[in-house]
Amino acid sequence: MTTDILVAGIDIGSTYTKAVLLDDSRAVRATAIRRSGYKPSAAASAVFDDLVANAGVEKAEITYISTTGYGRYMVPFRHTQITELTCHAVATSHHFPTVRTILDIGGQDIKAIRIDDQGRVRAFRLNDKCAAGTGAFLEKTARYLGLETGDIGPYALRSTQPVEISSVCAVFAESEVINHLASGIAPEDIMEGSIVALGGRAVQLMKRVGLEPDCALAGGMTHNPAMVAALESKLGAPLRLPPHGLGQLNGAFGAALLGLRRVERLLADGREIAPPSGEDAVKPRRWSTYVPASAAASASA
Amino acid sequence: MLYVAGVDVGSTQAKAVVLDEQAHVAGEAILDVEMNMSSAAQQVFDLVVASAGLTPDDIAFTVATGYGRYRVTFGDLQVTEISCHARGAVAEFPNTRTVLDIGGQDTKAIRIGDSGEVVDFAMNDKCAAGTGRFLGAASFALELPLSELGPLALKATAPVKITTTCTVFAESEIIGHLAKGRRPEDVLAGMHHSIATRCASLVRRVGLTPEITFTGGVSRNAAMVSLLRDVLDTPLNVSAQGHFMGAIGAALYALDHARAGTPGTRRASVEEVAP
Amino acid sequence: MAVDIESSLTDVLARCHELSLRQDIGEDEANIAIGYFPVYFPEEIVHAAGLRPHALLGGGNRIEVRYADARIGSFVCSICRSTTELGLNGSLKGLGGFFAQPICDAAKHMAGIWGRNFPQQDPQILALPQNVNSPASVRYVYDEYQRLRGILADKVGHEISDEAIRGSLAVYNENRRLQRALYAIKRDDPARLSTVEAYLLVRAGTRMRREKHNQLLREALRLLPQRRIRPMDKPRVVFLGGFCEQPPLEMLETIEDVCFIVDDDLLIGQRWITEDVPEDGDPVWALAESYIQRSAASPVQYDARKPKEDVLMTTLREARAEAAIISAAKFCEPGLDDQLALSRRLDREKIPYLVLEFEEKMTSFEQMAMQVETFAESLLFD
Amino acid sequence: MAATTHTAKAMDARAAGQRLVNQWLANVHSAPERGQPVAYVFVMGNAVEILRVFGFELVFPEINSLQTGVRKAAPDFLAKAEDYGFSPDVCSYVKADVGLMLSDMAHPSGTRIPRPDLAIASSLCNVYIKWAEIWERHFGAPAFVLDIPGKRFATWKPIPGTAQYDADKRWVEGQLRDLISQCERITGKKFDPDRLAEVEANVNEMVRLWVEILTLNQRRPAPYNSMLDGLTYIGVLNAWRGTPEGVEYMRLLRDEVAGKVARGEGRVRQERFRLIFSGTPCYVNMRRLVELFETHGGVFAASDYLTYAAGGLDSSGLFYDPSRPLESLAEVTTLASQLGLSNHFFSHHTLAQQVKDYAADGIVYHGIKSCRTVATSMADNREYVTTRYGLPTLYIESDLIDPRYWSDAQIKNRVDAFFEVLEQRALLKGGK
Ligand SMILES: Nc1ncnc2c1ncn2[C@@H]1O[C@H](COP(=O)(O)OP(=O)(O)O)[C@@H](O)[C@H]1O
Ligand SMILES: Nc1ncnc2c1ncn2[C@@H]1O[C@H](COP(=O)(O)OP(=O)(O)O)[C@@H](O)[C@H]1O
Ligand code: SF4
Ligand code: SF4
Ligand code: SF4
Repeated sequence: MTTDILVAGIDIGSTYTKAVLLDDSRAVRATAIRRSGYKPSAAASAVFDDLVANAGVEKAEITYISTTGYGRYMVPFRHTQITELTCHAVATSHHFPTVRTILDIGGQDIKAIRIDDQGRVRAFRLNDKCAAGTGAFLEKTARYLGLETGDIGPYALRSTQPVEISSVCAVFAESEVINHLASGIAPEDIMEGSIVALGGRAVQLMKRVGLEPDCALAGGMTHNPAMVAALESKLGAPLRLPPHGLGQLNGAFGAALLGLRRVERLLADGREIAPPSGEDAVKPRRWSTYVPASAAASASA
Repeated sequence: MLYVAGVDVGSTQAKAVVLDEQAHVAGEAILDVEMNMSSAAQQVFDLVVASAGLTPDDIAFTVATGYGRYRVTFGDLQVTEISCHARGAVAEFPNTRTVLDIGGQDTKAIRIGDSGEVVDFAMNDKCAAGTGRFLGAASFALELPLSELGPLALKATAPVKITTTCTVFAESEIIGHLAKGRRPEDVLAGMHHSIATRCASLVRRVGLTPEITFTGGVSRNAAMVSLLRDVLDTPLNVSAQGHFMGAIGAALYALDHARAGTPGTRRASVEEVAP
Repeated sequence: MAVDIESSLTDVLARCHELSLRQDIGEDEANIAIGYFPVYFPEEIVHAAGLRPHALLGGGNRIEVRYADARIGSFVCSICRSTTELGLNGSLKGLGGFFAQPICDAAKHMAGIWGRNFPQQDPQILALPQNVNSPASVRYVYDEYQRLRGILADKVGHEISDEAIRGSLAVYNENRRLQRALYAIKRDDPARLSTVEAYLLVRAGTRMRREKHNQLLREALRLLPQRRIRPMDKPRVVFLGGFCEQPPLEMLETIEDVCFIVDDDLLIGQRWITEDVPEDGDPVWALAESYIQRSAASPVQYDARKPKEDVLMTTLREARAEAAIISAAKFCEPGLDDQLALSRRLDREKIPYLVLEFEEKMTSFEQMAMQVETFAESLLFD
Repeated sequence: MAATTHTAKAMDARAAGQRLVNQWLANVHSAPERGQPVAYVFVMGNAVEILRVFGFELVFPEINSLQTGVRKAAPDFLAKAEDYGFSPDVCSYVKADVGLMLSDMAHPSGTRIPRPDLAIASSLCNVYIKWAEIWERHFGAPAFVLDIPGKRFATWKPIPGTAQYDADKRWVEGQLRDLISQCERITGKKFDPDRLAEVEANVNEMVRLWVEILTLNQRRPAPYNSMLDGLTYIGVLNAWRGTPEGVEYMRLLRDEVAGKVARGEGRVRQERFRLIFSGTPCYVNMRRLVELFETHGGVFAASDYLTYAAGGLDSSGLFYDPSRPLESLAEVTTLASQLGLSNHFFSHHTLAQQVKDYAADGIVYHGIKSCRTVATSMADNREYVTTRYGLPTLYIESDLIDPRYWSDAQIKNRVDAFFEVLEQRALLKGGK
């Protein structure tokens, strides 16, 4: 099997930017991850640099680059962009053809995706308006309890009697946490309580896309064993997690897979792979941002 | 000499004042509510009594108010913040017809009648958007003390538009704006504007009758005062004691009772009220 | 030459766009404006009275809501809120009449709100029936239209003659024919006329005399066939959910970046009557009968003859669409109920669809773009 | 509540009511066995009189839904409906009912609710119609939409003999005739006008007694709490409307209430404030809510809900003329809508009148997030009533049956403050 095709998938998330390099046997050649910070394009270049360095190849050897995540349009050196929902669907279905429902709990949103046996997205829902239903909710509790993100899971696993967190606002939940602490409840029970509360909301979202087994979890939350356990108990069924630590890289992996498919199609059709076309194609006129001549005139007057 | 106390146990800070028979402030104290409301209440009470140079036994009557009023184990009577802020505001500005109280975790608008009585009120206490906590997020993200937020915001020249309403996400939005090179004062001004418009709509809910008195912890914030003036398009009374208005109102109620010699009727046990 | 066509079209559309941004009722005509809340209103009768029908279409996403939040529950759709705001902030103070219809419970309250705050505008409910399947219904609609006719006659100080109404029927019949022609282009050749453009063209009719609007549509229909277009490969979809509260233009643009919308229910009230209203006989009866017998469908009109699912299937087939976007305004109970029913049917028929919720006041479309792109990807990556 | 006193007589009405409710549920349960046709109807605008003529057993889906709340079983049902895809913003009654459908109609009361042979949805709440569409899809049962034109504006007055009055009546009568033919088809029975006259006479008697009972609460102290006792009364009133049993119950109840008034017994031991409740109850926490008010000596003397949920007949004392039963049914149905039920949308005048009639000290508005029929313009209404009449009012928000929207601390805070307002006013007026 020749390996002269290398495809990179870059997932620019709200919290982390992730990258995966695949060859044409669909084997992972390298991965990279960094905090997104507030310059997504810079994070993307840095992660890309890491990726080629980790793979020990030159940038020029990369055949194709596809981006995903909320920053997918902010990467000028991409060939194409795909949404993270499509990427999660493709990647998960690649690992587990029987999966029909995927959950992705991110730092600032939650997504539930229902897919068909071909890995096509059939339905999805997201929640991103109120922090009470996102990873930020856990991070807030953790911060109050003096925990690092990576410690949340192992710590909560020690809980024996998770406490109920009833607030519907992440901010008020903080006062609730304080009250619980004051009344002597063990911090791990509070942490686990938050996980259970968030898990409940997540499962609700999964049901709202018409939950069908098997279920899979993707994204950074795959690192949190307590969350996985809470979700499994709420679902009453096991959750599939992407193998080889690819959980958080799932979106990037999917982007790379789709990029590879595109390359294969182009080559099969005997077509050239055009150079990266970072700038958007010319869009039709946007009436929504159209400034009437009269208004423009009066503004300058 | 007769002394009374008002203790306002809020979500973020516990405030207390001692008044003498002439309703002059004889002592005041403020404390962050950390873990335990009951102990914060006790501490702030001890502090205020000491600051007035008295002992707890000198206090003839104590009224507790605020979110944690039922957690005050030693008070004689509980009165809601609504009545207390109204009472305090009217005592200092007798022509007050509308009170706006922005606290740490909720916001209240109160309409006052011609005799200084509460006629109507509206509150936002379901979502922390548009409360002092929103500024708390800014203070955390910018690593600035609360007291410096207002003065800095006043220096803004090109306020940014804050799009999130969620207090939690506001923090990352601030950092995002800063990372894009916006100046802290402009970001802060945007935050203040966002709260001001939310509070203004609450005030309109009870009818915007002048004079308007602004109370609560956030009334110490000069930028908020000036933005509210703009947004409501009317002058605003702000007391130097604005943060203590609830406690002062409570103490005034205590004074009524102490003078009339009516006994206290502490309601509801601690357990009865969910946190 | 092609450039001239394009710039002439742009001129026409820019005019429409400007009209769509106006919040007030305009003073360019001396006639009293009669405001009506969606969905449908027998504008012909107002037109025949020489008055100006003014469709209330909400405040869009540029309005700052200052007063209405204090008057309307937080769980009520945006169009009710922004319309109340337009009332309270004075934009609608020139209205000489206000009508709401029993399309939903929130809309009925609009008559109450108007009654308490703007009694001088003579706010009313035009009680169009929810039962259109009874043999008695045409007569009832007729009676209610006669009531309207009487109210308007009082306003202008003279009777409204049958002749005048017949004249208006002719104008509106032409208007609806032109709208149908516009929609035919959208369906047969979607690259030639975008949905935003068609929408702006139709919407302009609510802000000008119908005769003028007919002229405008004729002009657009003359130019469109000559327009130079670039063929594009985008999935063909039907868009539903714009029958009452209007989605922001940005939302339609976001969808059209990746899909062709080949049919929709935007401003459905403007072409509620689907065939010409007979111009002979009693014109009010003809109008009433058309309402019952020759009309479109929406989530706010019960009609045992037209289950919404079947209507959608027919629309999809006739528009040769491969998928549907089923949207609803946030807090719009009728829309949300139908959204579910329709998606269940689409599931059963294995027709791909996307569920979207929108608000008139939305300003951020990133999430929506992601949803729409994903949807298009799922249609394209087959 | 400790403040309540019950006499032996009171137990009678209560026990009788309980017995009737149980019997009704048992009848509903066994209707299919007995081959009795079943109709689903709503409390506002339901043409029950006609259904009685044809011997339908009545199912009130609103009562089924509220009972899931009373029995603390609502969360499961609501979750089922939301999982099925219903938006959280949809009316919770609808969602609870969908939950019931998804639970094979096994109601927490132990009743298995039979499927409908006919469903009547009036236009008084548009959600009724959307709800009936759901039944059409689920049960394949025909829905009959009964369009009853309401008030066209706040001061609308239906005047018999006018062309307008005739138009509306003609429309309703036409639909009732359609309904009758539909019932004839379903049951295979012929319409019997004499039977209709009989049912109407019973309804008349029930309404007469009901108006008396409502009026008795104008006395001080109020003998019962509209939002607790009153809710039980209307349950029986709806389920047994037009029957001899219903008449009997109302008479027993009237006597009991009249007895209390004669003895000067009040619902609360020390009545300090008389209040009007506007909006729908929160069935999950009604007891708690009433307790929050009664600890301060506040009693709900009246509520517009009692009018809405009793079908609007008490408004202006509407009575049938059994000598021309069908025509009169059309007339009264129209009038009940125009004088009573459509006040949802224009309630400021009615509320002001109730405040006068019941010598009330204030109005409590209870807004329901998912019920736009009741709550859309409550805030505007409140603004009007407060500025126009200078009345103290309180606005609280929760849900009919969804406990997630009940926040005890927040509601208690508001209620406490409201009573401080009332006390202050009482002091200023130098009374109490
Ligand atoms: N090592 C880890 N251990 C536990 N949780 C983690 C870890 N890394 C990330 N997470 C959690 O996953 C969340 C989302 O991560 P990710 O899926 O990369 O987010 P996004 O795509 O939104 O940037 C974080 O907010 C955090 O709560
Ligand atoms: N020195 C200060 N300058 C400006 N704002 C302040 C200051 N101290 C407190 N605040 C504001 O006041 C809020 C607390 O107000 P307070 O009325 O005490 O609330 P609560 O009663 O809920 O505890 C804080 O969230 C903060 O935003
Ligand atoms: S409820 Fe709390 S977490 Fe949710 S949007 Fe409001 S502030 Fe944010
Ligand atoms: S958007 Fe929906 S809820 Fe709002 S007025 Fe229109 S139909 Fe009614
Ligand atoms: S919307 Fe309100 S009135 Fe209508 S069915 Fe629901 S609860 Fe009843």
